[in-house]
Amino acid sequence: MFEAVMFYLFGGVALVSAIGCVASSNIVRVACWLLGALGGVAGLYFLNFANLLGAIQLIVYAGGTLLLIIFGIMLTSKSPWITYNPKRWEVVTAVCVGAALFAGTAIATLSAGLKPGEAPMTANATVKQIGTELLTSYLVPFEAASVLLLAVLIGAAYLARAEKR
Amino acid sequence: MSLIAQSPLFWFPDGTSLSNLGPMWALIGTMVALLLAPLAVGRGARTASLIALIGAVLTAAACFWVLPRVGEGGWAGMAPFDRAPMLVVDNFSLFFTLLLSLFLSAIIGLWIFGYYSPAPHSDMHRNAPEFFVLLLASALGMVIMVSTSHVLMILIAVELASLPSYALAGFDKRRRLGAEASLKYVLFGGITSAIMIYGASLLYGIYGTMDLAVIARGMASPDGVSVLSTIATFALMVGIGFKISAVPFHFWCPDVFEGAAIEVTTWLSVVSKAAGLGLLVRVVSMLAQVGIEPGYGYALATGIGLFATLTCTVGNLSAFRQTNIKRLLAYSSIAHAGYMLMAAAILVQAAPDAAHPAFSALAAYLVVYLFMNLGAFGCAAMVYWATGSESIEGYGNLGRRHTFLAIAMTICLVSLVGLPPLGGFAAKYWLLVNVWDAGMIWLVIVAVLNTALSLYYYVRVIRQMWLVEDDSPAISAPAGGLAIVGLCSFVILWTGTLAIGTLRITAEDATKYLYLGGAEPPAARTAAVSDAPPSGSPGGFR
Amino acid sequence: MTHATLPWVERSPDFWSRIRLQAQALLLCGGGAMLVVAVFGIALLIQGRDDGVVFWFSVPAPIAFGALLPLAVGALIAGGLIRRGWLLSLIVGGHFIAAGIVNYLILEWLKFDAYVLGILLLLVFPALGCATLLTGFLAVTFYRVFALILPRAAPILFFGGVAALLIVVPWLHALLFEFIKGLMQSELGRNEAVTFFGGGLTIAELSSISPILADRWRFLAYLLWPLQFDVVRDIVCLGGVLGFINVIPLFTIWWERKVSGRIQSRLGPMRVGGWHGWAQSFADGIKLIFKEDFVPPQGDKALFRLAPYLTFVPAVCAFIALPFATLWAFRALDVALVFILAMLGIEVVGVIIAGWASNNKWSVYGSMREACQMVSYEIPMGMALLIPVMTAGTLSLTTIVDDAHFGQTGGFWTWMVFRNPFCFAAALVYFVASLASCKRAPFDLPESESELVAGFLTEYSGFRWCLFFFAEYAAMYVVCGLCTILFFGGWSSPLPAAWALTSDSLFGRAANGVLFSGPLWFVLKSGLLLYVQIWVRWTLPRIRIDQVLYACIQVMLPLTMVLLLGNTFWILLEQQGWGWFTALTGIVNWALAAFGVIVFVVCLYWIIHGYVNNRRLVGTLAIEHLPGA
Amino acid sequence: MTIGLTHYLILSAAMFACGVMCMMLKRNAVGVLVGIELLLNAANVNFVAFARYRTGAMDGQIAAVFVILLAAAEAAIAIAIFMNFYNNAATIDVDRGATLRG
Repeated sequence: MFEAVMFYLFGGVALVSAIGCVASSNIVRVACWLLGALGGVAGLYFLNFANLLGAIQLIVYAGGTLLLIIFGIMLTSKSPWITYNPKRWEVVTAVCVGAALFAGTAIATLSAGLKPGEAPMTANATVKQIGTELLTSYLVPFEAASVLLLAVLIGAAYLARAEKR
Repeated sequence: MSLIAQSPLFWFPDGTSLSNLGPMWALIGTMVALLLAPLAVGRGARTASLIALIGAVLTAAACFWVLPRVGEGGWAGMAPFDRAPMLVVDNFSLFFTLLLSLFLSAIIGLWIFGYYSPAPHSDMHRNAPEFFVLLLASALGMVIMVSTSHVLMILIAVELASLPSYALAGFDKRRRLGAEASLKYVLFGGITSAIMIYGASLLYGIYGTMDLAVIARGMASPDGVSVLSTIATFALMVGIGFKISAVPFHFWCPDVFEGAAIEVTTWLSVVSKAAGLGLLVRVVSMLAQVGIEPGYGYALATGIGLFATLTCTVGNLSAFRQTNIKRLLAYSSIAHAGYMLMAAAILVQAAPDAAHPAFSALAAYLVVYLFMNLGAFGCAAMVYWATGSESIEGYGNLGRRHTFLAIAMTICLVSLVGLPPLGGFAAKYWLLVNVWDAGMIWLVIVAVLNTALSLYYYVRVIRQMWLVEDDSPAISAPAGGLAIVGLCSFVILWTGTLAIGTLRITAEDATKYLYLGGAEPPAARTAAVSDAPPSGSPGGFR
Repeated sequence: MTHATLPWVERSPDFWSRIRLQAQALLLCGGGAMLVVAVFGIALLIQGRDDGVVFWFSVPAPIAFGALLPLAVGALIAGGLIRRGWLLSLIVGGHFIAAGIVNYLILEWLKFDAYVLGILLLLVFPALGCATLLTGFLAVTFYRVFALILPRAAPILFFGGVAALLIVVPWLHALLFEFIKGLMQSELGRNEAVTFFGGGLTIAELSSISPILADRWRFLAYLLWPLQFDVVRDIVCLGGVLGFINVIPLFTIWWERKVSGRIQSRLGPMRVGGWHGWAQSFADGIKLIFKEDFVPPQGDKALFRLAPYLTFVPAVCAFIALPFATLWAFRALDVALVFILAMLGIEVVGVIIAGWASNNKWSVYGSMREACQMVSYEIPMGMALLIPVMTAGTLSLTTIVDDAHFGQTGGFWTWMVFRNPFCFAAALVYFVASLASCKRAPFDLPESESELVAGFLTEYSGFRWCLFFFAEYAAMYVVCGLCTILFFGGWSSPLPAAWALTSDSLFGRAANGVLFSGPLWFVLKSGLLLYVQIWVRWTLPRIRIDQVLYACIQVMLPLTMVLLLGNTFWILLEQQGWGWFTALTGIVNWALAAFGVIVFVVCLYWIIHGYVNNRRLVGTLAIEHLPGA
Repeated sequence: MTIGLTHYLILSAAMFACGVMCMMLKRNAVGVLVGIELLLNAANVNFVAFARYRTGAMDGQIAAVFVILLAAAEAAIAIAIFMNFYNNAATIDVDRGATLRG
């Protein structure tokens, strides 16, 4: 019961914010809506026994990536209003494609008849469990990701660095 | 080491596993050296290029060093405890790694010759350490792409190959074209990789694992395939299609090729496709090996075949009206991706045993394609260094202005068409024979028609070089660059004539033992595994 | 400002005495009526249960009254006896009808005992109302006496109340909620969920635990009954958190102004409220609420309105995971540390949006600086916090303090800051980084008044401005609290917990709760760190933005990396259990602890010395005849 | 009222559709990036829900951690590239990036 309420609350926040992202024409507002979507999804993580993931979502996604996006918006706009109102045919096309995608995926999901597994998760994944997994089974992806981050750090720092002309 | 081993919650790979990853260590070590060298000896471009070149050569050497350790019919992997291997080192992956590292050396060579050419230095030359780190990072991503069978690793590898490439495409910060190319590249890449990740999440949910071998077994089981899993597979293929620039995920390709610096373009034109195809072949062959349901297999084969048809036809038709040589070669590379996709199409219906001739046909095609493209782009690069022009007009009467360059370019272009007696013909012939044998005759017809189509635009360049009167002055080219394109032309001629057999044997060797998830780990690994405690045992860590 | 805008200035004393008389009459009548009802309730209690009477009083009577009232008023208006009151009567009548329906639902749906409801309706609420109204009557009547007493008593009442709350509320919490939790876990509570919100105890079961609850005092069972639901506990705790967040800025702003005044050889606020201007923040708050609510016409109005909440809400949310004592946490998350850091990170989004939506050049500069600064300083801050986390091996804030093996309850020398040199350095690094992350001086670039005209706050006024300050001071408290928990022993006292009284009596537990651990210690330590933040702000000059970023990326980041690595090796060596290293650890531990004590004592000496010898303000501006000077 | 796997999958499908629509309707490159983030979040909801209901193992959560990491990396490089493009072309309108044609 509690879970249902929370699911509809967080899911609703995430979905409404996602629709807000689509519907708003001002890019700063799009970023604000994205914050709502990220928060809603983080709530869903907390609901799904993924506490650490929810906290990571908030700290990395909402506190880091989103900040970066807002930063990018501010640095790349000379006038404060970077709005774009799509033309009518664009809206119609996009809504049709979106509806088709949603309907397709939803129907496919329903028809696939995915049953819950034999041992669904019933308790919170502790930090220790996730850390252990990361340093054992997922050690290789962990290290590969660290190389990825290094490369991205260098690439982004180089590209964004002000050139002395 | 003993300190770490005392904590049972840590898994530390044994020495054998670690040494099997020699090529990757070489690449990572070179990256670190490149980053640390400026602290010691300053941000010199020469030092950086030297380090990078040594690293690339070491990577190639490491492949030869690892090869005997993998052994007959074996594979080695990075598999903690009893889990699925995250990285797989087999003949197939070593073959691709070797190709990549050789090509990497050639690219670094091109960079060096560009640095010493009379053309003005760009950002790429002024910021050599960053450039090479990004180049090596994308190389590492591609190496991982061809040596993994785990969906999560595939995602990370594709991103590791892509993200530095985005930065490389716009590396010259003062060129608007480069900035625009990287913008388009990052947007297309981001969208396709997001779709790919979504597909991966669905696959994980449906089959309960991210190990491709288990997913393949799941697909082979009764009722293993549903509409949802088809969507998921397709979404995963979108990301790979982006890497090999298959139509309709090819939009980035011409723009990026035109906008990026020519060294970067050459790099992307070959290795991005090679790594993508390597990944695709591994995925597809895993599906094939467990005996996928015939109807579904047929549908999948037809689907990939249709993509191949679309890709080579669109690529060839679009190439007709190009005036920029890089753009023309970009469309040519799209068309070639189409031909190579045909090999993937027949692999779905392959025999259960891994040594299907289509593997070796594809491997041989890739080898030849690598040299053809390197030669063609190398010639274009040298013309660009000398004249500053990338348009086909600039090739007027190249035969007089620099005969050697024109000959090499002609050989490469004719080989790209696929005419005998060059390597391009041999490779294409072998590929098409396999397609014919697999019973997909319509694909052969498509390929032949497309070859005829493609003749037109390649010949346009050749005509420009030899038959058009142009009184531009003679040009000079660096000797090293000429050596590279000369070598490429020689290899193309050689593989098309005397060395057809060698090419074939090499390719067959390379693809004979492919890790398909079914094999047991080699004895050495099993022993190492049994020593390690099982995962999740109650730990004494603090 | 003319007299026309302040009409009451022109009123005659006559008018005011008339108003006072009317107020007295109203309060007295209301209080009397309530008294009558309460007496009726007492009679009912003495006479015994009568469900019928209660039912009639609580359901049909209010509904009928609510329906008749508008009719009666309508009739009076139609008859020309009164002119207005139609709308008011509708509203009041609606309330009565709603009350009747709610009573019905309570009786039928929650299966409450009509008798108990009657006691509540006829005794408890009227008695409370009667007390309030009669107090009001007394206050109006003897207002001259109150005006004399209140300014002197109020600060004592206020601070004493806060301190008492911090002792009493945990106690109530511990006694009541733990009692109910015990019941829930016993045989009694093993039922299916009894209501929408879950819960396993019914009224009957609650009544059965004690003869007192079974009979006449059964309404106590009804008071206990809601405590079994987590929702109720959460609401109570949330109320506590919100109240605390309201108190912090009010107190800290006043404190900051006093401290800054003393540092600058002046007095600071002295007038409002009497004792050292203690009520200055209240007065400021009231002033701010009545200020003009300005929204820049060219800005993004919706985002401008949203931004203060985007800043305030995460600051409140950070308190969700911040424990004040072992059991005194809204949610004892296992990822509490990451959660709090995330909340501090999200707070910045509000600041950036505020600067952006103001459509003001200086505001955008301020918010850009904020973004730069936050994103940069989060890294050394997070890495410095990782060091105690590594040493303790957990992200849960309660465990870091309370764990038997690696916790910090064994006296001040076991506090994390004295564990090893790396932790000691990490505490300092963390403190500096936390200053930056709260945009406190010397890192207050986003709102630097002299260059950016208050930065992102330029266009804000009134209540929204107020919210930013609430958020800032709440965030200051949170970072100080984190520092306290991770480095300075959290809620444990400097004395080892092993010395605590073994007695399980109420007195023993109370003494242990106050002396050896408890929220009081936590608030005290955090307050001390808060004071250091204020001290630093009024001592150091503001540095430039490039210096800020240089300090982060080129100094603090490498430093934290070195510390992290060093701490790793220290822990690994400790795990080896080598004798010489254990001895070294002990020596380092004691040396650091001794150093800490010396620093503390020296500071204390300075304070006392200054207080004794330097009470008078110096210089030509000193005004010695002001009260309190 | 029991919440099951299907609820999460439908939600994620809806977020996926929203992300695709967002990418189609925005001309600002950052808008497209926001669409990508929505897609990745949809994928993450899938991962976490599958991990809870279907596999009961930690794999899904770990995959989600990696996806968050990939998203951050991609956003970092994308924003740098946008800024680079802006420095050259004074816009990040995707339609203005039409110098390369053919």
